[in-house]
Amino acid sequence: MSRRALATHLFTLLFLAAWSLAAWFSPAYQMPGPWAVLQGAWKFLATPNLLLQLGASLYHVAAAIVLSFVLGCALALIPYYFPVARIAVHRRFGAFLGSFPGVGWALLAGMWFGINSISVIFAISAVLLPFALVNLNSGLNNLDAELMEMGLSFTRSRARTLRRVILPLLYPYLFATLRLMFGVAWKVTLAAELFGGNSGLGYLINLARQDYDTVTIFVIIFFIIVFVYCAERFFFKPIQARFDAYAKI
Amino acid sequence: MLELRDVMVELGGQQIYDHLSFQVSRGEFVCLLGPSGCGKSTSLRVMGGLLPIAGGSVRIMDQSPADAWSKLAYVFQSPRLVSWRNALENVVLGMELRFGAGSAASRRDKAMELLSLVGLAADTHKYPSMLSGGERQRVAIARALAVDPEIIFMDEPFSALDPSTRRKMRTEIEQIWRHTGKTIVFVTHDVDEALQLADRIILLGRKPSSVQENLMLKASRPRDPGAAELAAHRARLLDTYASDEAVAET
Amino acid sequence: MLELRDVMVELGGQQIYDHLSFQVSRGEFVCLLGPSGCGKSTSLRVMGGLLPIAGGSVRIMDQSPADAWSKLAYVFQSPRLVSWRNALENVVLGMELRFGAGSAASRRDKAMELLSLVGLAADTHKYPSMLSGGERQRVAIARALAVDPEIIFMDEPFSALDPSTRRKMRTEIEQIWRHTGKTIVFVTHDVDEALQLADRIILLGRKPSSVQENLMLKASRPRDPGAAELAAHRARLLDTYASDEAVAET
Amino acid sequence: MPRSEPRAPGRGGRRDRAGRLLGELVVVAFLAIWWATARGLPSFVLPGPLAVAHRLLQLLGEREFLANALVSTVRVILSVLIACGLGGLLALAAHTNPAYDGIINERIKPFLNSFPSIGWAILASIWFPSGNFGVVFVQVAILTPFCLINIDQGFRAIDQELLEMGRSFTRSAPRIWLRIQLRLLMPFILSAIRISYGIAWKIALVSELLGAPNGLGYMMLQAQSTAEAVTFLAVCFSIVFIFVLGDRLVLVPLERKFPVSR
Amino acid sequence: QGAKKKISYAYLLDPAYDAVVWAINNGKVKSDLIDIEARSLAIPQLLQATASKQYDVIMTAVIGLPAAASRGLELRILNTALQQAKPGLGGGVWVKKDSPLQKPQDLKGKTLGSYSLRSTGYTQVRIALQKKYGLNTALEGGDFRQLQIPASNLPAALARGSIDAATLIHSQAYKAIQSGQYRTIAETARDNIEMFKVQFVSAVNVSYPEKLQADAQAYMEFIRMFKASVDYALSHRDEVFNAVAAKSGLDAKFFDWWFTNVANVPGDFRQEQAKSIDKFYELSAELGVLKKAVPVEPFLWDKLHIGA
Ligand SMILES: Nc1ncnc2c1ncn2[C@@H]1O[C@H](COP(=O)(O)OP(=O)(O)OP(=O)(O)O)[C@@H](O)[C@H]1O
Ligand SMILES: Nc1ncnc2c1ncn2[C@@H]1O[C@H](COP(=O)(O)OP(=O)(O)OP(=O)(O)O)[C@@H](O)[C@H]1O
Ligand SMILES: [Mg+2]
Ligand SMILES: [Mg+2]
Repeated sequence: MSRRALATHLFTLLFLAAWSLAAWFSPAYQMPGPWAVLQGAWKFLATPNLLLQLGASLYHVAAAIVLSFVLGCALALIPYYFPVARIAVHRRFGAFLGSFPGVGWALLAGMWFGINSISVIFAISAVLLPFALVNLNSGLNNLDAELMEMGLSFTRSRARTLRRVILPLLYPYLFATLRLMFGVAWKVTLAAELFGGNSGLGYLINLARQDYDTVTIFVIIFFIIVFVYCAERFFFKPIQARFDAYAKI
Repeated sequence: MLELRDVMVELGGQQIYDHLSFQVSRGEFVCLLGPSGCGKSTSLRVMGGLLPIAGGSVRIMDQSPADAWSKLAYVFQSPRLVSWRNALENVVLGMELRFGAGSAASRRDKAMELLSLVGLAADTHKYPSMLSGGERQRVAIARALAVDPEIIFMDEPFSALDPSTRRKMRTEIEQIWRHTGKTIVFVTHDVDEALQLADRIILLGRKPSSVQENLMLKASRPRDPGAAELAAHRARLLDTYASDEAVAET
Repeated sequence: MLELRDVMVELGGQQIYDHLSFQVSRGEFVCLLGPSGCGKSTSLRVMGGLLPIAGGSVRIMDQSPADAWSKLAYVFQSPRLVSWRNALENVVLGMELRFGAGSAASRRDKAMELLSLVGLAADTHKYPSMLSGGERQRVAIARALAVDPEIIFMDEPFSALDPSTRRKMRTEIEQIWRHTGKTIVFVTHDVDEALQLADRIILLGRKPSSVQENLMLKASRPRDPGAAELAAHRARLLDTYASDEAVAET
Repeated sequence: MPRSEPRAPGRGGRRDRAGRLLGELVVVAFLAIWWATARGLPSFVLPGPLAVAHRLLQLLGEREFLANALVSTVRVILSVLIACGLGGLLALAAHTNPAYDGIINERIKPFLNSFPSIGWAILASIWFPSGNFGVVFVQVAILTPFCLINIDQGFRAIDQELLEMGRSFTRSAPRIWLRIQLRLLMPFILSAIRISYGIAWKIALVSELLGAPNGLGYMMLQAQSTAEAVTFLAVCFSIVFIFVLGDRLVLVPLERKFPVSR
Repeated sequence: QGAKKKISYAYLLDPAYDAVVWAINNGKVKSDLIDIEARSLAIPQLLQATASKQYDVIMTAVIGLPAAASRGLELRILNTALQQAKPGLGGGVWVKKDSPLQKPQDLKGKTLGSYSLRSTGYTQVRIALQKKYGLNTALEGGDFRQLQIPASNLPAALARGSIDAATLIHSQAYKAIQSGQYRTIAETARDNIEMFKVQFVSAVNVSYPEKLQADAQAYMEFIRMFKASVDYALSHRDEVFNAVAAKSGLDAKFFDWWFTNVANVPGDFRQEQAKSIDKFYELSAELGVLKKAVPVEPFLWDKLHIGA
């Protein structure tokens, strides 16, 4: 085991110990310990209805990420190819989307789409989209001019330059955007479900709070952490490693 | 075939040319010489339509540069390889950009062939950050040759090569040119290189630049660098450089 | 003064040198020649401690490269200017890095002086993206000279310069060297350049590289390129290159 | 001195004007859709733009609103600065020592990134009395992973050739750090600030959940639970304005000052 | 004597309740024993603050007491904070003016939206629908679909037709009446009073045993001041209601309507309220909202003076 791995695992143990200690000194309705949470998780997995709620949250997160990512890319490219739209897209649309509170969107979405998954997804996407827009825009602004000229010397086909030169130059930005959106999406989804949903993990948390059932809340948090960790470990990290490979001297 | 007439270029408020005019005929090998910063690279960019001009006209095979792009290829002064592809894939990239979708295998073969032509058969898997300066330059040359253009613009393509590799590359380029009848515009600082390769040498002066010399070289190929005619030309070119210098320093 | 003994370098699983050894004495002007990709740039990086070695030893003035850094300056093969500073500020950057806080005005004066020395007095305000290839290279030279190092490593510093500017730069460097007694290690592909400048020429062979030739040049300066001694050396060097080539192709 | 591209006066000017027009058109279109949706509905269901604008003006004259706005703004700015400092330090630590790299990139980062805001709110309510400290704590906890991710990305994108150039001139780490690394990181730090600034405003509501009974998030909650749709939307828009103000006055000039390339 | 003890009090974020504590906040009710620092919190905040013991006295839903106890969180009732008013208005099932729904039975197969399906208020609605109108109100597999929707979105959802009926409370119900766009198909609170002859209690003020133990005197004083504040509001209606109305942007008449028709704020604790809570727990257990019926007795502060 390398020193790095050793340190990493040691840290994990230390963290668990600290948690247990903290739980020891607080009542269960404030902070349950790791063991109670693990037991709760096991019970959770055995309950189909709860799994269904987990599925609902996953669906909301995934749909919103895909939707806002695709829309954000498309929107960011518009002013790149048609500079006329710059003010409209960034100064007006982007700035407004970027700052209008998520709960505001939830209200408007409820008006426009009714009370269902679509409006939850809409509200989350509205929050996520500006992040995609801002990140991709900075990517597009920082394209290597020399390479762009190289591309131009070989072809005037915009599609080809986009696919072979611009997109690869943007990959790090796209990737960072995806990672960012993934983090924000969870937070927003939970909040949206907590305050306005009738399905999903946020809704479960809401119910658990009414019952002073802190264990369930921690179990849900635990599941989210496990899920995000897996995504990080098996999806984002390998891609990151590939980007790093050709940047090294 | 290729014509600049009274071209005017302004960059950052500075006039690079006020009235630059010259022509290149079909199948000609033209060498462009001139002091550093006089606008040689700029003139190549103008001919390929990569830089808008403030005045005058540029025609390529009776088309505007914006229409004639598919007949051209560049070897830029800095290699401009993309960091996320290795040497081989960088060469393939040029073909992908120019021709769109197509057989990957045959392109890799072609790229392989050109990379061994430039002496990099053993380094095809290396990413640009692992290549030496001269190796990067040679990948860029292979990339341009791979799209088989009618006109090639080369901007100091051999500047980072050692004499022996350089000699070999010169011979290769000369052969390609003789066998295919391509038109080549070649920027170099090496007067001997120009004398060996060129049908015609165009020497630019200081900014705002204009053509100082337009030398036709009639010596038969392969040329002997020691030949009397070439020696005379060399003396003349170096002379012009020097006088140019003198002007600049007064 | 500067000594490599049995240096071994591996990059990306490939052995660049197995046993490279040479020395440079104080105040010497050494030119490093060799085929493209043989490891000239690598050897400069090794001498400055920028690249760890896998075996052997490197000593600089009886210190390890990690301790002797303050006596060295580099002109890299690619100019490596920072995009957010203009030419003048790029030169100042070198001094800021080496000496830390200090009088800004006097540094700007010094930078100004060196930029005019390399012929860029009129372009000090330009950002790297606005400079021509040769201009960037000259900014990098000015940046290295500005910190007044005892040892200068120059990696093909004049490769993008026209003959006249190049001649001028050569003279400048030669003068600086003669007046200050600096030690210079100079990589070039131009045999004539090496012959004109060097006290000693070290010619490296193909990978895994070793020293092929170690020529002392005793001709007095300023040198006449036509002199018989130099012509003999030139013939010899080109010969070694060629034989090296032949070996590589078999 | 930023380089200003000389623009052909006639065409550029016209394009600018067309762009501005298109921009305003987007705003008008949004208002029109809103107006159309709200038409015919009682104002406590969905108020129209006019009613909201009116309420907004009214709010701007209210002491209590201004105090709440100030409190929220200060909290947001404080949290953003602390989070960026913390994220930067963590990213730096990860890049100096492989042992830290494991701990930070494989444990702390995914943990912070995934820990729900509501979890922080709960923990903070247990650990701290309700008040500014708790709110800032929650916001910092939420923002730090975003700063960490972004600045970490910056470290990975650093041009190694330039670093080597720096090392050839000095071995003083602080100098290389100040003159080269920091400048190369600047665009990433700025984007970290920008992103966390945006998130901070969006989650102000969640962090003010712990029961710090002031701030704009609290006002929104108040308006929401009393079904004051007009006030609710007016507060939403006031947040938009404060956000845009900070963006235009601070972030955009900063980004102009440190572009990635010229 | 040193500084006065500070008692922090968190109450439900609602303009009507601002009127209740107005006298305390504005120095009309004073004490030389304690200072009350009253803060209004939204329901989620109240829940959280109850568990983390951030306030000395906190208003909490009646339905939450057994749940808290089962998790080990001990709460003790000090007094009644909200009780159904005699006329039993403001807790009905609302539909759009032109809705085909005429009576609760028409809800079969339709959708009813509520701000919180597990809340005390909604449980009371379900009790009436189940007991009086014979509807099966099970959350899963009942006669009609029940959706949880944030309070602020309810009128909009109703207007848009994504739900057929909704439970509107407090100021929302008042605005619905004022707008004339909505009507009720059942006044469930009135129905409950008719059926069970008790006025349900929906919220109580609670504290924690250890805090009460430490300074019983101070909490006695809190109860006195609270009661005094309610009395002040009811006897100085114009002064208090106008002040609160100006701040909240509501009509001052709303407060009159609310205190008369919707809710009582007793401020003390009486036998009759204990009975009403017991009844409510019993019915909730029947509906499955509580696991089992429990008496209110153990939740009462042992020093509490229980009125007749
Ligand atoms: N964007 C710009 N703004 C201002 N000046 C510029 C810009 N681009 C190029 N120049 C100037 O134009 C001149 C010509 O540049 P060019 O690159 O064509 O020179 P060159 O002849 O290729 O020189 P070299 O031999 O050094 O490569 C240079 O003096 C350069 O400083
Ligand atoms: N990171 C790396 N991984 C693998 N190979 C590398 C790496 N860096 C350099 N090399 C190889 O090491 C060899 C020496 O490189 P170096 O840059 O020293 O050559 P050079 O003598 O300066 O050549 P040139 O004259 O072309 O600049 C080259 O063949 C290059 O491909
Ligand atoms: Mg050039
Ligand atoms: Mg090299």
